[in-house]
Parts: sequence; C-alpha cells; structure tokens
Amino acid sequence: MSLLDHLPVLLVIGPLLCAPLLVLIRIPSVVRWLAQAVVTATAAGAFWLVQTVNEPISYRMGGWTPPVGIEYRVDKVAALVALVVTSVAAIALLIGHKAARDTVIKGRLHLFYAAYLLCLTGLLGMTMTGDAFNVFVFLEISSLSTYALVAMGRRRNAFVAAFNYLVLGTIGGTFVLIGIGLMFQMTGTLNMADLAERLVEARDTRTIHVALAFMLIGLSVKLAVFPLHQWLPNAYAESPSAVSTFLAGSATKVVYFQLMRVIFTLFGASYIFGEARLGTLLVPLSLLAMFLGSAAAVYQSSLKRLLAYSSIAQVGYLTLALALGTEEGLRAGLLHLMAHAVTKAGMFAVVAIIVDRLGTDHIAALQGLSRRMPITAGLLVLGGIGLIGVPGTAGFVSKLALVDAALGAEHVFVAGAILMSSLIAVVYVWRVVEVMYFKTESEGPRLRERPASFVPAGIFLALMLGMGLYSEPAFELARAGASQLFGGMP
Amino acid sequence: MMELLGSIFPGAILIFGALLVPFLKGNLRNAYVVLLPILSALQLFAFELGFQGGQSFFGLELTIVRFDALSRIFGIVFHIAAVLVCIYGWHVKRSLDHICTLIYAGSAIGATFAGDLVTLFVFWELTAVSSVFLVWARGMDEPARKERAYRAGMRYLIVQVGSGVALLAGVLLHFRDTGSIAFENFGLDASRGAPLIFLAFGVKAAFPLLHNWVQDAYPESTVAGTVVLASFTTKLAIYALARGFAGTEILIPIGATMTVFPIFFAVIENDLRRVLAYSLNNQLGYMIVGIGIGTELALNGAAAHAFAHILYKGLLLMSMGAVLFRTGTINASELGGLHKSMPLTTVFCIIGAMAISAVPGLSGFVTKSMVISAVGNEHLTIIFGVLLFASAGVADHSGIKIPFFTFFAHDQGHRVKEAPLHMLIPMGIAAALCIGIGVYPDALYSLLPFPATAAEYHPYDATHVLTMLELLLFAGLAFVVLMKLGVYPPELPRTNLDTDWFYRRFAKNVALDFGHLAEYGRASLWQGFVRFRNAMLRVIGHHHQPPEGMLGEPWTASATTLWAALLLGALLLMYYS
Amino acid sequence: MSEHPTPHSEPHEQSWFEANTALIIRGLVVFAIGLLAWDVALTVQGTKHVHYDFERWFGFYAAAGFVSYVFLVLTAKRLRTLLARPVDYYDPIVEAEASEDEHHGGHA
Amino acid sequence: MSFSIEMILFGFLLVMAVVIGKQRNLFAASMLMGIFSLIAAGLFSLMDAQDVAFTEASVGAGMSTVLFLATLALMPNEEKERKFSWSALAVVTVTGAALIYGTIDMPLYGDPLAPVHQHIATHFLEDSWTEIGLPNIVTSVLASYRGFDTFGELAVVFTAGVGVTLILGIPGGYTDEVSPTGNPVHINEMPVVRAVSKALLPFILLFALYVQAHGDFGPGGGFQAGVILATGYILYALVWGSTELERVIPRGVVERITSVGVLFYGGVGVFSMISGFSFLDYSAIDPEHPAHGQHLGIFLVELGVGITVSAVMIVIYYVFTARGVRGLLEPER
Repeated sequence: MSLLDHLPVLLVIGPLLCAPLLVLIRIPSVVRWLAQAVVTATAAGAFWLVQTVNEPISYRMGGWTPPVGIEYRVDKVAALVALVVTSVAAIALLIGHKAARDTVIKGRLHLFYAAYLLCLTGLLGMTMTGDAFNVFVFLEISSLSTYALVAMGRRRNAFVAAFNYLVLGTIGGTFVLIGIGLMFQMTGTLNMADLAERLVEARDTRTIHVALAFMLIGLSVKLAVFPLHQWLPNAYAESPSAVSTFLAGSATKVVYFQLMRVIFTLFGASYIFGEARLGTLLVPLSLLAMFLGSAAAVYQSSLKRLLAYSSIAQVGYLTLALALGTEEGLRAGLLHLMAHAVTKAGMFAVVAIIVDRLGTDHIAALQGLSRRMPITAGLLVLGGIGLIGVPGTAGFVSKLALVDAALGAEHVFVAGAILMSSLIAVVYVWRVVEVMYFKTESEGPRLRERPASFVPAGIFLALMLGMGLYSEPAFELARAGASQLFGGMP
Repeated sequence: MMELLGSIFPGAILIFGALLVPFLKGNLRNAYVVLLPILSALQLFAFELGFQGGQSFFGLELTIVRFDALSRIFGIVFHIAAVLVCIYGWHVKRSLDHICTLIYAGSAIGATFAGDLVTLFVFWELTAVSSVFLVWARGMDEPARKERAYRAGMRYLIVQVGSGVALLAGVLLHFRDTGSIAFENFGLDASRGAPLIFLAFGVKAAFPLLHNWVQDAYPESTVAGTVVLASFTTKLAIYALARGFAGTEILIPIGATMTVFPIFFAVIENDLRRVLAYSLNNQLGYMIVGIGIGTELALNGAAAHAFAHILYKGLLLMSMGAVLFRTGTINASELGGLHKSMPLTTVFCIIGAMAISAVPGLSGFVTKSMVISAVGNEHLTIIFGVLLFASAGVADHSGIKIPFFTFFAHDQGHRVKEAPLHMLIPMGIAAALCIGIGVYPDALYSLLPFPATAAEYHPYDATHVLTMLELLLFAGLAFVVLMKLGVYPPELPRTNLDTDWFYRRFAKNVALDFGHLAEYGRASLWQGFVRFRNAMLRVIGHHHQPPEGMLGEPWTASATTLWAALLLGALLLMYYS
Repeated sequence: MSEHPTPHSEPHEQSWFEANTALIIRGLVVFAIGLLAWDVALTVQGTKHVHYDFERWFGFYAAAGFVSYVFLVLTAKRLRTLLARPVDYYDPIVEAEASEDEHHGGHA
Repeated sequence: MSFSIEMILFGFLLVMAVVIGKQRNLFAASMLMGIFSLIAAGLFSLMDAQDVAFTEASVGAGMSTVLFLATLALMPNEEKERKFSWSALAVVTVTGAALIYGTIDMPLYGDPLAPVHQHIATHFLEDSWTEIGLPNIVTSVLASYRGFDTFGELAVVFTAGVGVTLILGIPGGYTDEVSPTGNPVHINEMPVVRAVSKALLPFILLFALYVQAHGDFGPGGGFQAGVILATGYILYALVWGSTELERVIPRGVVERITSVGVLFYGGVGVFSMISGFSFLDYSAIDPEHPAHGQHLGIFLVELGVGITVSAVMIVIYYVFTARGVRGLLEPER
C-alpha cells in the first residue's frame, strides 16, 4: 500500500499521535512548532485528498473486511469537509501561539496544544469514518477537548460556558449514542453502508423512528440548531481567540456533515423528507434561527457574542439548505459550509487582533477604531461584508445558491425569507461599522498594528474574497460532492 | 484581443484604478483621479458596435460587456460626467471620497454595459455601496452634521440595498421561469420575476412614492459629493428601464406624474440643492414617459434627454456647489446678489438654467422636444398637457428660482471670491456642451439608439421655437407679475413634508409604540425567566453578566435540555401520527 | 425687481442689474410682444407644424405658460401651509445649523 | 427465573435514578450513584456481559465515587432547593411515553432471531477462533475487529486526562486533611485503616496485572486492569496522603506516562502500516502466522490501554485533590 492509500487514516492519527508526544516533550518552543507543523501537514494532506478523491476511498482498519471491521470511507464531501477543518485549524493555530501564551497558565502550554490537536483528531475522525459507532468515539474526543479549550478563556465566565457546553454536549452525544445503539439493535451492523442497506427493511419500525429522532436531535444539539443553540454563544464568546476561530470554522461544520450523512447516506432524502417529513420541523426552525439569531446578534454588546449569534443564524441557513431536500439544496449547503467557515473564522481572527490590542471585545470599546487601527477595522468590515453576502464575497455565492435552490424547490416564501434575513445582517454589521467609523467621542490613541498579526485573518478573508470572485472551483467541488452524497452510499 | 476586452470591462479601469488612490498624495493624486476616467473613456474606442464578451461564472454564461448604441450613449455621458466631477473634486483632501467616486462611476459604467442580469446586479449593488460614503462624507467634514449625515446615509443605503435585493429576487425568479439571464427588453409579463425587477429599477429611478431618497440624501452630501451622486444612479435606472421595459405602458402615467408633483415641492423648498433634486425627479419623468411610449423617436428622446440632463443638471449642481463652497450656505433665504462677486458662476448657472428650461439653442430644447413630439405622435392628449404644464414648472424652479434667488434678488451681503478654477473648468466644459448640443444637435443624434430616426428629426422648426419661447417668456412674465404683486411665496427656512414622513415620523412612532408594548411583554416574561435562571445559576455557583435584550440572554442548560426533550417528543409524535 | 434692503443688512453698492431692473422688464415685455407678433404671422399663414388643433390657436403657448405658472406658484404657496415644518422637524438642531438659523431673513 | 431477578434489579435501578434525582445532599447522591453502578454491574453480569460488568463495577462504582468524594471535599455538599416545573414534567412524560411506545416493537430480549445476533455477530462467533484464536471473543472484537474504536476510546481517556489537567492542573499541595464534611480527619492516624490498606495493596496491584494479562481468556483487559491499578495507588494516597503518593510516583512522571500508552497503541498501528498492512492490522507482526500476530498485537495494545488508563486515573486524582483548585473554583464577586 502506498502512502496515498493510507492518507485518510494518516490525517487522523497524525494529530492523534502528536498530542501524546507534546505531553512528553513539554518544551514550549518545540511543542509550538511541532503542533503547527503537524496541523499544517494535515491540511496539506487534506488538500491532496480532495484532489485525488473521485470515487469514495475505502480503508479497512486492522485489515478486516467491512462490516466486520471498521471502515474509513472518504468521498468527495468528506474530503471537502476535512479540507475545511484542517485548513481552519492550521490557520487558527497561528493565532494560538500568542493567545495561548497569554491565557494559558504557565507550564500547561503543551496541554493546550495537545487538546487542540485532539480536537482536530476528533473532528477529522468523525469526518472520515464510515462506521456509526466510530463517529461517536471521535465525537467524544472532539467534545472533551473542546470543553477544555473553551475553559481556557481569559475570564472566569469561560468555566461556566465550558460547563454549559459540557452538559448540553453530553446530552447531544448521548442522544447520538442511543440512536446508534437502537439502529444496531434493529440491523445488527454499525457500518454505514451496510446500515443504509439494512435500514431499507427496518426503517418502518417504530424503534428505528425513535433511533432517527434521537440521532437528529442529538446532532441538532451539537450543531446548535435553534432552539438548542444555548451553549454556542457563551462557548464562542468566552473561549480564547484561537479556539473560537477554530471552532467557528470547523466544529459545527463537521456535525453538519454528520447530519447530512444520517439524512442522505443512512436513510436517503426521499425517506427523510417524504415519509419522515423532517422538512415540516426543520424549515420553520431554520427560519426562526435565521431571524432570531440575527436579531439577537443586533442586541449584543460584545463582538464575539455578536458573531456567535450570527453563527446561529448561519446554522439556520445550513439546515435550511438541507431541509429543502433537493440536490441543489445540498449543494448550496456545502457551498455555505465553506463560505461561512472562512468568513466567520476570518472575523474571529480579526477579533483576536482587537482583543489582543484593546484587551476587550466590547463593541463600545471600538470607538474610533477606524483611526486607531485602520487595517484591523478595514478587515473587520470586509468580514462583515462577507457575512451579509455582498457580491464579490463567498457569502454571496452561497446565499445565491441557497435562494436558487429554494426557488427550485418551489419555496418562494423561503427564498424571500433568506433575502430578508440578510438585511438583518446588514444591521448588526453596521452597528459595528458605525461605532468604528462614526463614533469618535472617546477615541484612544493610535495603536501599532503588527503586520504578522494580520496573517491568519488575512488568509481567511483572502480565501473568502477568492471564493467570491472566482467561485468556479468551490462550486464545482460542491456540485460533485452533492451529487455523490445525494445519490446515497454508492 | 476580444477576450481581453471582455475581461477588462468598461469601468474596470476606474474601479481597480481607484484602489491605487490611497498610495498617492496631493496634486499627483488629483491628476491621477482625473486621468483615470479619461483613460477609461479612451477604452470605449476599442469596442465596436455589437460587441459582446463575457465569461462563465458559477455555471452561468455571463455577458459582461455588451456594446451597442443604447449602452454606448449612456457609457459616453457617464464618462463625461466622471471626468467633470473628478476635476470638480480637485479640492477634496480625503482619499475615501475619490475612491468612492471612482468606484461608483466605474460600477455605473459597468452596469451600463452589462449584458446579463447577474452582472447588472453586481454592479447595481456596487453603485449603492460605494455611493453611500459620499452621503456620509459631509458628516466627516462637519462634526455637527455627523449624526444627520449618518442617518441620511443609512436611509439611502437601505433604499438602495433594498432595490438590489428586489433585483436579485427578481433575477432569480426570472431565471427560474425563463431559463435565461439575458438582459433584454422583456416587459412586465415575461416572468414572475419581471415585476420585481421593474420595482428594483423603479426604486432607483425614483418613481413617485419611491422617490424620496433622492431629495433626502443628495442635498446632504458635500459640495463635490452631491454632483457625483446626482450624475449616475438615477440615469443608470433610466438606462435599465429603457433596456428592459421599453414600451411598457404603465411607465407613461408614472413618468407624467413624476414630471408634475416635484415641481410644487421645488417652488417652496428653501435648500437650493434640494430644489435641484426635485427638479431631477421632474426631468426623469420626461425620460420615463419616453421609455413608456417606446417608439423609436421616444426612446431616442429618452436617451438624448438623459444625456443632456446629466450635463445641465451637473452644471447647475456644480454652480450651487460652488456657492455653498464659497458662502457656506445653500438656503435660498440666505442668498442673493452673488452675481457681483461670482460673475462666471452666474453665467454658467444661467446657461444651465436655460438648458434645463429648454430655451431654444440649448441642449434641453433639442432633447426634450423629441419626447414631447413622441407624445404628440401617439396622441396622448392628457399626457401632452401635463408635460406642457411641467415645462412651465421647470421654467420656474430651475430656470428662474435657482439663478434669481442665488445671484440676484436681494443682496445678502456675501462678498466672496469667484469659484475656484477647478470648479470653473468643469462648469465651463458642461456649459459649452449644453450650448454645443443645442446648436449642433446632429452630433448627439448620431449617437442615439436609432440614428436613422434621429436624423429625420428637426428641432429647429419655426413653430416649435416660437411656442417654446412663448411658453417660457410668459412664464417669466408671470414671475415678474407675481413678484411685483408680492404674491410669490417668500423663501423661508422650512422643512417640507414628503413621503419620507411615513418612514421618518409615522413608522418611527408606530415602531416606538410597538417597542413599548414589546418592552412590557419582555419585562414580564423576563421576570419569570430570571427566577428560573437564578435557581440554576446558584447550582453552578457562578454569576453571569447578562447582556441586554431577551434574545441575547443566555438560556440555562436545563431550558435547552427541555427543548431537546420537547423536540424529540414532537418528532416522535410526528412519526407516529 | 429692485429690493429695498431689509433693516438689518447694510446698504450695498448697486450693480448694473440692480440699477436697471425696470429696463430689463421693459425689454422682456418688448420681446414678448415681438413673439406674439410672430405668432400672429404664423397663425395667419397657417404654417404651424403641430400635433393638436389647439396648438394652432393664437397665443396658446403664451397663455399656457402664464396660467400654468401662476397656478403652480399659488398652489404651491397653499401647499406650504400644509407641508412646511420647522427645520428641526426630523432631526434635533445641531449647533452649526442653529447658528445658521439666527441670521436668516426672508426677502419679502 | 433469572428473568424475574433482572426485573427486580431494573426496578431498583429505576428507583435509584429517581432517588438520586431528588437527592439534595451531594454526598449522599454520589454514594447512591456508586450503588446504582453496582446494580448495573450486576445486571450486566446477569446478561453474560462479564467484561462490561467488570468495567462498570471498577469505573462506575469505584473510580467515579472516589473522584466525586475528592471533589465534594472542595465544595458545599448541599444543593440549593430548586423550583418544581410542571411544564418540564409534562414534556418529559409525553416524550417518555412516546419513547416507550416507540420501543415496544423492539426484538424481545434474548431473541435469537434478533438482527443483532444474525449479522456480523455470527462472523465473530464462527470465525474469530480461526482468525484470532482467543477464547474471549469480546477481547477479539474490542482489540482487533474494532481495535480502532478501542484506540479512539483510549484517546478519549487520554483527552480526559489532558482536559482535566489543563483546566484544573495548578501545581500545588493537596487537600488530604479536609474531609467531605469539612472537619479535618487524619485517616493515616487510624491504625486499622493503615493495617488493612497495607495488607490489601499488594493484592490489588497483583490482581491488576492478572486482569491485564488475563483479558485474552476471561473477562478483563487493559481498561479494567488500568482502573484497578489506579485504585491501588489511590487507596494508598487516601490513606497516606497524596504528598506521600507523589514521593512514590511523582505527578510529572504520571502525566508523561499517560501519553506512553497511547503512543504504544498507536505505535503498533504505525508498525503495521510501515510493514505494508492496514493500520492496526496485527497480522503484520507475524505475517507467516496471522493468528499469532493477532495474539501478540492484542497483548501489546491492551498493555497500552492499561498504561494510559491507570496513569490518567491517577493524574485525575492528583488534580482533583490539588489545593490550588479551591481558589480557582471560587465564584467571582
């Protein structure tokens, strides 16, 4: 077997084995560069994977034939999600070096990086695996490490946020586990492809209905679908900048992919949206998320919380894309997944600079930022423009695809709602712009902006613009992925 | 070569060139800013009539450049306007203004040459986003006006972005129904999306009741900013209507209404730049009537009138800008007698006023008459009468009121310098063009969408010259008589109500009432909520600092758990049912 | 249209236009009479190129211009009582504008 | 017959769950949790799931209770009274009823025709002897067929260790003197306790090693062995004080050891990859005799599991009893 054949598993065990190494080594400077190197290598690997995957790659763990053994199964969408997650992780870690030094108590830096790598491991494992129980195992790895990372925030509230996240995350995880258990009981298998086949017979039993309900609600908690979003604002707002950047660009995206798997791979869209009528529940919830999430964002006094509530609204767009139940919707969902990952991670990366220089992310403290830190303010505006979905940004491409898909599914009302909710985004972004550019009453002195600090935010936002201006590759990827996933497990 | 042209669309030089402005300083920058539109204008020579170029994007074949007679005439006049406003803005120190001006002009030009609806939409939004900074610019210069400029800009932006959203929705629906994104004359019945597209154009064209953003925002801008703003947005909408909805009959009454109602406001408005903004609406009305008729003569008239209009309205606004620049006020009640200190500006302003009043020999005469002739040809008697009345109205507010109260009337004692050279030059060019077009209309006529029809049209017919002169002169005499009798309404510092009252007062008050109601509901909900939450927080043993607003409040973990259980039950019951 | 200076403003040096308003008005009247004469000529000859019959009437445009104008101005004047509001109707007065308002004065 | 016993145990479980939910005294609640785990372990062993029962007993009843108590030493042990919510009860009742109704059509317990027993289970039962050759099929499944899951679970344990140390791991002294009730009690001054614990310790450690090695043939394996080993050390710490334990096995060393097991397990996988096999394909160890390779591989990875699990348990205990925690958990005023 060549290196390429091992690539899916290498991506996962790379960071997984690096984490204990960091715990052994402990020397901050070495730890830092080792972690960065491994994560960057993972991103490169994922990029390679995206290039090479056409037909799904199957990897047999331990050499056992599925469904007896565990199978890794990487299709176009999995590779794409892996690419998003690893690149966000690699870029966000660049922020981490400084932020980690500031927030993490001395002597535990290696543990911070280890937790970061473990979180990445968990997310990647969930993405690549083709085994239902394996999903749960890696969900646990990512969840546990995320709780620890969130608790590393500067303020004491970070502990409360982490605790809330832990309680709800555990509920979500347990629901998923119950769902998997019940499915195993009714089919006798854990391999997803095998499950999909055997579910065709079993899916009309009430037990499978219960299993499906548990899976959906459990994943919805992890995805922060309204009204199960409570953990998200505090978790994003209180965690260290690098962590919020990483989480904003990756965690919900992976869970979203799991939701796609359950819907399209295990049960099939026609069943989920036909007999199981998920749309009747998911469409209104998504719309509520879009409007209430955005509306809540308007009222926030802290920038990170504003972005977090905006994320809840964005999750609404994502689930709405699924709820349409069409291949076009799925494509729009994948596009929005990529677009939102780079946009929101970019904005959190900018907030990281602000928090670093001002020591706070309160919107009121941003007065006159356009003069104090012109480049930073400009980047923040750029991110905001992307969040609104102004033409030329990735957000525009994905929202356009979403509106188009909604019209294609004959949901004219939904299409209108998407456009309307974008206008609310204008309001909350503008609140920030107003403070930065038009409020100068209590303006502080001009602050030095280190060029190096712009690197992470710059890369994210450049990617966002790149996707908006030259959307062909992303679009092509989403199209191919959607058609592969929509067709069920090939 | 052709592909290269397709990728460097007209306006690209302005848009991308603008990005270099922050790196230049002083006169070098100003020269660069003036040079860009000239370069961009030269680029137009590279295109041949009928050229179409584009690229595929997002799975769609886009026609980014369509060079035909209709887009050419608008492209040319936008370039002329761009050059003039860039010279006029020589004194502006802030780079942001120059950048926005260039991007705004570039995107308007880009939109003019857009051959499909998606490209149109992109430029459409870009004009909105780039121009709003020009509204805000005055707030940055004068701290006292900051709040006011900011609000005006916000209202402007919401209207403009709303237009863009309507356009996008319309385009998508249109694409769904017809499978085409081509931007051609589709009329209102082409698809479910067409009315939305029509509405989007209508907002930017300032249809009656949708018009108020023009008067609201334009006069709030800076000296140079107002000139820039007034040159592009509405005329772009005229172009879009001419392209997409030529011959749509509903446009005729809409246009006729537009010619009439603003003039009443213009008579009693004190802010002279706002008077011109009303007059802008009135002039757009003629063009829209022409588009609504949709005959070759009428469309020629609309296009030609738009061309002439940009020049003389620019000239008038530039002269008013110069007055504001020198005296610091633009209220008619505070001006008068300036002909003594600003003679050249006076002359240019009078030329502009004569052009807009359609005095024979000037540009307005040779273009407006085409529209009126087209109306006559179609025997739309009522419309004809309305336009006639409106012509007399134009003679009042733009032809007489503007120059008279600014430069003559009662001398208010302003002893200022003549307008600076960089303002006189573009005014002079614009004035020369107004006269040039009036004297030698064939040059303009040959550029019109239907040159053959235009060549047959002769404005300088004895009857025509006579009737127009009679109309204007007797209107002028009426002014003299009313002044002598002391009946002419005095200029007073007043704000006049317009449709913006609905959203600036009425809606605001309604919203406040709802706000109180919501606040009451929120408070009572909140009390119950706090008790529950506090119990939980005591368990955790930590204190939160909740931000304001019910939605922004953190919920307790148990509340979310309950929701999860609720949803689980709901899902299950749904399956069992 | 010479105006008497309002009490609060100082007397200014009169320009040619201000000194000769009567002359200008007389010139306008003469010009108007000339136009009407031309109109008579064209009406008698019957060589007017027009769309509607009423346009052929002698002095139609002159009358239309005069009447329209008077109607417009008088209507607008009535409208003002309905529409006019203090300048700070929408936005509270900010200092710069307040100072501008202090030295306002109508010419009537 | 055994069916009725199971029913009784299930009844106990249910009652216990309600009692724990209503209990306001945290000390009592954590004790009841231990009992809950014991009942569950009994149930598991009745169901012939000896490995699970073993794990439940050692982790649920043993380790967790110790950690609960260590935590309770740092905080008030009475929970504040909570308001009763009718709406919540309604939701839970309806959803619960829906769940019960939904699962009525599950296959009957012990039904040989249930899908679980029909599909891949048959492969495990019929072929594992030839493929792996271990009498304890559970071990074969866990360590080889689903060895990657086990690796993942080990990573979970390791992550827990990293997480807990990251959040609470301020180096400092230990709170041995403070008992759950807040009164200083010096256990190490009680002669009986000292004597008994001293006598027990060697047996516990030996038993741990036995369980570790015995996993192939009977119930047992790395997880259980690791927990039992850790229990031994923790017992030592409870009696003699954490400071004393630190002299035996310093905290820094234990922290490092947590990673050794993971690397060990992963190393086996990487070795098989380098040898040209799939990740965690133990046949790579002895390609000539795959079953022998499997045997050896399982032994090695179980060893890795044991090392990390025991180290993580000890680390967590260290961290929970560290005095620095006190200051950290105090609410911000």
